[in-house]
Amino acid sequence: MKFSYFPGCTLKNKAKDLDRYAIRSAEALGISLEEIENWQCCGGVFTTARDEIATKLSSVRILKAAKDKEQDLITVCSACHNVVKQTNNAMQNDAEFSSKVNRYMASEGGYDGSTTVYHYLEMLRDIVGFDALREKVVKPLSGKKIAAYYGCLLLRPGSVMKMDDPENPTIMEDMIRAMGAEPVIYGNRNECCGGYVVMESPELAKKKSGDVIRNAKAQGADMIITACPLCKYNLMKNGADVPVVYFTELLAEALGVKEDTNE
Amino acid sequence: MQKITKEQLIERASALLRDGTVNHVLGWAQGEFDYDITPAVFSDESSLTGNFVWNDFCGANFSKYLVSKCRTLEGKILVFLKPCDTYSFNQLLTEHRFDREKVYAIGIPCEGMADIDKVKAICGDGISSIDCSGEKLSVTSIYEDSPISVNTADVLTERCVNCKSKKHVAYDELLGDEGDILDSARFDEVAKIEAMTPDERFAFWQNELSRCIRCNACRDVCPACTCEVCVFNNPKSGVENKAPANSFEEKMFHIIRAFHVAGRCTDCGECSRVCPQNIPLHLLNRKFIKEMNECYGEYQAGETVGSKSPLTDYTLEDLEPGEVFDRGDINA
Amino acid sequence: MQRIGVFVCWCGSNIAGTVDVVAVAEALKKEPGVVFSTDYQYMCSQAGQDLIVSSVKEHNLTGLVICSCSPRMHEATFRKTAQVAGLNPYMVEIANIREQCSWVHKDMPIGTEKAIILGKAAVAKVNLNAPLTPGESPVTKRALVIGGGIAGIQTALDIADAGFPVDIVEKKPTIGGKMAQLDKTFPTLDCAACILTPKMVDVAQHENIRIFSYSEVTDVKGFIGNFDVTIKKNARFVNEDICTGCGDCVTKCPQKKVPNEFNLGMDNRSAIYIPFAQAVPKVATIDPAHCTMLKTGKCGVCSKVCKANAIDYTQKDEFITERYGAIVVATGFDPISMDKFDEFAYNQSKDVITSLEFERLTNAAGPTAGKLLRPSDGEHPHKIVFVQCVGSRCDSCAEKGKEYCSKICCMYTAKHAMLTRDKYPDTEVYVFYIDVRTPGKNFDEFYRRAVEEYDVHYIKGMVGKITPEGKKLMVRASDLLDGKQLNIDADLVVLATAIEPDKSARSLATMLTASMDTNDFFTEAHPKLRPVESPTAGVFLSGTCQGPKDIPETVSQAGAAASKVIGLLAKDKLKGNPCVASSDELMCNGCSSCEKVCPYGAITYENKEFRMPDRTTRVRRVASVNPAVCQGCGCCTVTCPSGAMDLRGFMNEQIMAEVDAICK
Amino acid sequence: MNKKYLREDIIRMSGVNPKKCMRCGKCSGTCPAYDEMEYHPHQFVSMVESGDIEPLLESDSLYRCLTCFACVERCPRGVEPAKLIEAVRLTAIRRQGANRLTPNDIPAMLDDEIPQQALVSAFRKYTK
Amino acid sequence: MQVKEYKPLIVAFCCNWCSYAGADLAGNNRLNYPADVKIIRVPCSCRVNPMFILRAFQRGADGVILCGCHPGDCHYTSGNYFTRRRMAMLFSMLDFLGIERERTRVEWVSAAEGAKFAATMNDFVTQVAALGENKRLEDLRCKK
Repeated sequence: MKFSYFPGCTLKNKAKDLDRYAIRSAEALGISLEEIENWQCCGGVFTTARDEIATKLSSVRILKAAKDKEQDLITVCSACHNVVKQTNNAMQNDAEFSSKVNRYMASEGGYDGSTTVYHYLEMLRDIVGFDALREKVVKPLSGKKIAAYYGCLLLRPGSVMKMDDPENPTIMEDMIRAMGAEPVIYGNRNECCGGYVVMESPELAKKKSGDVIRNAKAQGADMIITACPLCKYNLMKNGADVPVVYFTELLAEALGVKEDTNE
Repeated sequence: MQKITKEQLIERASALLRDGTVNHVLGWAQGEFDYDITPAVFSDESSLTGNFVWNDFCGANFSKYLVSKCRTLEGKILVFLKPCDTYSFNQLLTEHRFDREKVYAIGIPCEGMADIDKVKAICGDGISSIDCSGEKLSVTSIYEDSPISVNTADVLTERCVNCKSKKHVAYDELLGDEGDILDSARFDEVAKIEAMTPDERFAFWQNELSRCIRCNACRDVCPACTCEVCVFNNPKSGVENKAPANSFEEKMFHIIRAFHVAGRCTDCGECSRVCPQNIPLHLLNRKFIKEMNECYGEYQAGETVGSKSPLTDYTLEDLEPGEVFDRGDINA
Repeated sequence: MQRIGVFVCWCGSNIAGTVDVVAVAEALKKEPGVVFSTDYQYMCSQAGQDLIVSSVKEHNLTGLVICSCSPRMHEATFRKTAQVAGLNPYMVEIANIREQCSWVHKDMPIGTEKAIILGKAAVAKVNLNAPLTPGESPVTKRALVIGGGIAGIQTALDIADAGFPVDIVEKKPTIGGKMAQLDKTFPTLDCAACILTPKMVDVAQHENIRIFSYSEVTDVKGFIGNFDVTIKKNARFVNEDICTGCGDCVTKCPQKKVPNEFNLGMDNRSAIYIPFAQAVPKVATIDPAHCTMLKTGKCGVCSKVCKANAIDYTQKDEFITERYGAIVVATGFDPISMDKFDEFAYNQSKDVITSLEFERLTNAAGPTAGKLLRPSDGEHPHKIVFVQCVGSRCDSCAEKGKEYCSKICCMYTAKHAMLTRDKYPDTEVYVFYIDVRTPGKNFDEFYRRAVEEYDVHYIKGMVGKITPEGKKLMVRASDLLDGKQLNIDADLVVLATAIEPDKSARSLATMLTASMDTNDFFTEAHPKLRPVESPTAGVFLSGTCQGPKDIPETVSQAGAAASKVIGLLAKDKLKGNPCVASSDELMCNGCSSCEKVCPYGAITYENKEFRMPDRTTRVRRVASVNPAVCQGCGCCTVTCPSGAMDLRGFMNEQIMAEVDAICK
Repeated sequence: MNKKYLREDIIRMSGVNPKKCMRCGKCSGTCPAYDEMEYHPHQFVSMVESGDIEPLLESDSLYRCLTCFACVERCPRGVEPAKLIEAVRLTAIRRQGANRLTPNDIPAMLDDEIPQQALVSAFRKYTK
Repeated sequence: MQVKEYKPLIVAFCCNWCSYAGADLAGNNRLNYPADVKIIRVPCSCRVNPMFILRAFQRGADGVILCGCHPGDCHYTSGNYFTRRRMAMLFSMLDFLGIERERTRVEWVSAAEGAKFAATMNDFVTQVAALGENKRLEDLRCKK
């Protein structure tokens, strides 16, 4: 099965692990991710202002590239996913916005919002299936107590992201179970790590990330997984004394495809 | 040219007659001319092979005939339904107008029907035969030595140009391929009239409706007009049939008719097809459909059986009649 | 042809001051059908009425037009007059030449001209009037109450006390409803069980009341005075008549791990159970989903221990059909599910509970025997946070919650807070509120006591997030008045959940053709003037099925519904409004359009045989209007495409004639 | 700028109807950046509603919102305060020379690990 | 020769429970409105068939106004909601045919709104009078 794949800027730089383990694991699951050609940055954040058009064009182009290949689109970075999905939603539901966008893009052909966007996790759940995943696991992570950290971008706004119940998500926990480990449910898993505000206010990030780590540990976690490079950065920088890893890395480990990619 | 052939239809109908699945076939029969097709009931194979036709002039929507035929014919009736006909079929079922058990419906694909007036406009009068079997229509005329070739697309009836659906919404059996619901431009003409000034609109309709001869063909063919007694035939209704004496009489007829079918009209276009005066009557129905879609949400009569039409429904937040006027162009 | 008499009233100078009444009488004489026309000073006086009666006799009149004040004033008077004169009362039409003519116009010629036109319209209508007789239907003197909570109990008792037999249908094994689960009641703090259970006993002992517990209504046919209702008695595998309620089976049942719904799953019960000690009827019920005997055929302990031999594993569901004159809906409410509100961590921690769960935790018959202990570890909580408005007052487009105020939460939260502080003074109690709504007798005083005497911390602001951490619940909330964000490490959090109508109400409404609002609360026939009646005649509303209510309101509404039922059942026959719709079967298409717009469910369809001109018969589906149910709005007449449906007293022809007379 | 025009502009840009707010404060009860803010989410809603926007435009609170959408998700009235804050922030930085962040500021903020994503996002949020 | 001042003919359909009572209240309070308005009582605004309105126009009415209970206050709970849809559709059809939209109106008048009734009628009569005689909808044979 083939999908268009959008890695995004950070996955080619500071978060190479997120990227390469995603591709490796997908292959092991029989899915081939075809990276979109000449992609541009998603935009980093989705500007909710309805009159911001130009800043969202690069996301529209990503969506259009997948549509031109008649493929569904898969993203893995939480931020990219949030931006691309929200942009797609605006293209589908905000007629004024989509007509303005299409006027900008007249020369390259329009886009109608028809691309289906999956986050890598959704691909695991909806396309591969967690039962099928369980069967492919060669190194069950038994005995590990893993806390899934969703952050804010994967789940919210719930009406747009539609990934899972924004207050009581289960998608990563189900994945953890499928990999043979025990998920740790903790309240702050969908609270913000501090995000990009770390640039201006490292104290805020410290406090927020600290809350997440403390809560996860208090509930018994000995490892935290995430889908977002910025979350990982904030957690690591702010005193995480348990490992914080990308979920794809853990997946690759369970699927037995981690070692051979060691560089 | 139709993708499915007459022979295929006859073969299937014959088979169903033979094995006793059905006792009658409601189909199209040859009239005086090739383009003059009439609905007919066939009850044996020989009459099928002799008279059954299927070509680019088989516009007639048989749904309405089921109301009377189910009452008068014994046994089960096979009916051929083009995609647009199936909407009327469902709508009549919604209104409990015939017994579904007595009907065997075969959905057939339709490539659009030709308008004989458009053919005549190209080929002139004196058409002696039309061959619909090729890519193009081949029209033989008594005034021309060789047949004239006409592009089907150029002579499609208005309703087929703006075809709303190639998808059947009801059938027991489907012959040929299923199509899709289309994105038609059927409301463009209505919007054009809406854009006129009231005086222009009045003049437009004055011109159109004053040609009405009250022949009642529109009513008689309309699959929504299946009343046991039509109000225009009922002396107690206060609007019983009268010859038109001036401009208002026929306007009243057409407003009342349009209102009576509002929310039930599937936009099959039969009214305009049969109007001998070529009055674009379907525009009145489309005006209601457009208005209801815009004010109360998209609704396609006949899409499902048992649906509630916008006029037998309401919400607490509906627009006031005044707001309906003032809502402006919501499409802008 | 009618013989119409016209009577023009002066109303002293009220009419005669601006309308030339003599000219009006004279002008109307020329109208078709009019054989007599006169004027008089006060037509409504005894002398005026006598004049009408004698004129009817003298001129052999068949119809009357009274040109006078508004029909809303004296239509009934003149109809009686007509009856005295031997005419059908519906052969009278009023031309309103006072309120709608002489009083609003100043100029005599103009007033006179308009009065004549109004008179002509009335004459035109009377020409087409036909005698109307109100339909009569018998009344079955038995009522059905659906739901056995406090609303149903009170309604049933009141009806039964008036001497009419009542059946209560309750889907649970016992009556009592939500009130039976409560601990204390606001604002008096008397114990719910102490005031409810005697009433339950009254119900059980009342000679006019039958209880169908563990039962549900599955079908309703008929109309006011004559509802045929099918009741399904679910098999409880215990013979109700024999069971003594001794409880031996309950004690001995080996399957004891069934979540106890009466305690909202906070403890367990056995597979054979009696919901609570004061249950009515006090008989055991076997839960087939958990009974080993019913599931595997092996066990039979209860049967062995039962001295009364009441256990019957072969019992089947039983269907009973009864006829009732009136139906009272008292289906009550449920707290909404907290699944979509997990920012409050209800699914993450046992120590986040709903208010109803809190009631059980403080109830002496509850899972902790009345000690307030944390469900997670059984420890005493020292810091409790109450959150109000959880799921209430939400935006309609929000995907969770209800748009309305649930009404009772402010008061019961105050009660919970106060009781907690009273019993456990070492406990800190916080209440987060948006508004505290206390309209009701002694309500605000009660709330103020909680604040002032019991030192409950009321904080204006909403809780945004609850994070379980270790043994604590970290509550993040805003304090809007102090402009602070608070972080409280609570031991227990109580959510004042919104309430919603019981889930069974929707299907019941369909059976009853009773209308509901978008929230599935039953709608009233009139929100102000007929608040305990459903628009469907003969169906009455009691308690929270109609909208959120507290106990006193529920009880008073229950009494009101009962009095309406008694009023109905006291009649031997029902006289309807004769101005009802009727369908001309020969013209009816059977298309169901009219049925869709009828707010009363008065229209049904039947397949009727018609004789055709060729002597064959044909069966056709046609509409038929039940005159006992139709209220005469006429909505169906306009929806009917063929014009088969018409409204007596306001027929198409009559209104057209009025239009013609006015526009002539 | 005219006060009324400013208010309308922000409402149009955000697509938020501040009138729907019932003043429950849940947005501020859930906001992770609350303590860093001078004006809190519920104040953004009520101050925009009353047209008192200038103080907001000048406040650093604009740059403390994490756009985590917690307020959007949890608002019982569907008001979406984060969108309103975003509109006010854009109104501020779209003014001449009002960019919050310039490339020159960046080196001081960097460390070896910081992901590109943080830079891109911050630029999006803090500059025109 | 006497030149007759143009007086529009207005037919007002009023529901029995709210608007007819509102008209009575206007009378009780002696609130003037033109005598050109003639009221026909119907049980509910939903009883008014579009045919009645067309018939009035056909017979020479210059304006037709339909008054009912306010939405939510219908004596029959839902009648006026159907009226609202039906009349919205009928009026927009008349407009589509080029008939002056000012000749038709729906107004919700409660039993307490006598003043509103009178004001509405004054306003409507002025509005229709400004249009002049109804020519577009009239059947000349029916006029004597």
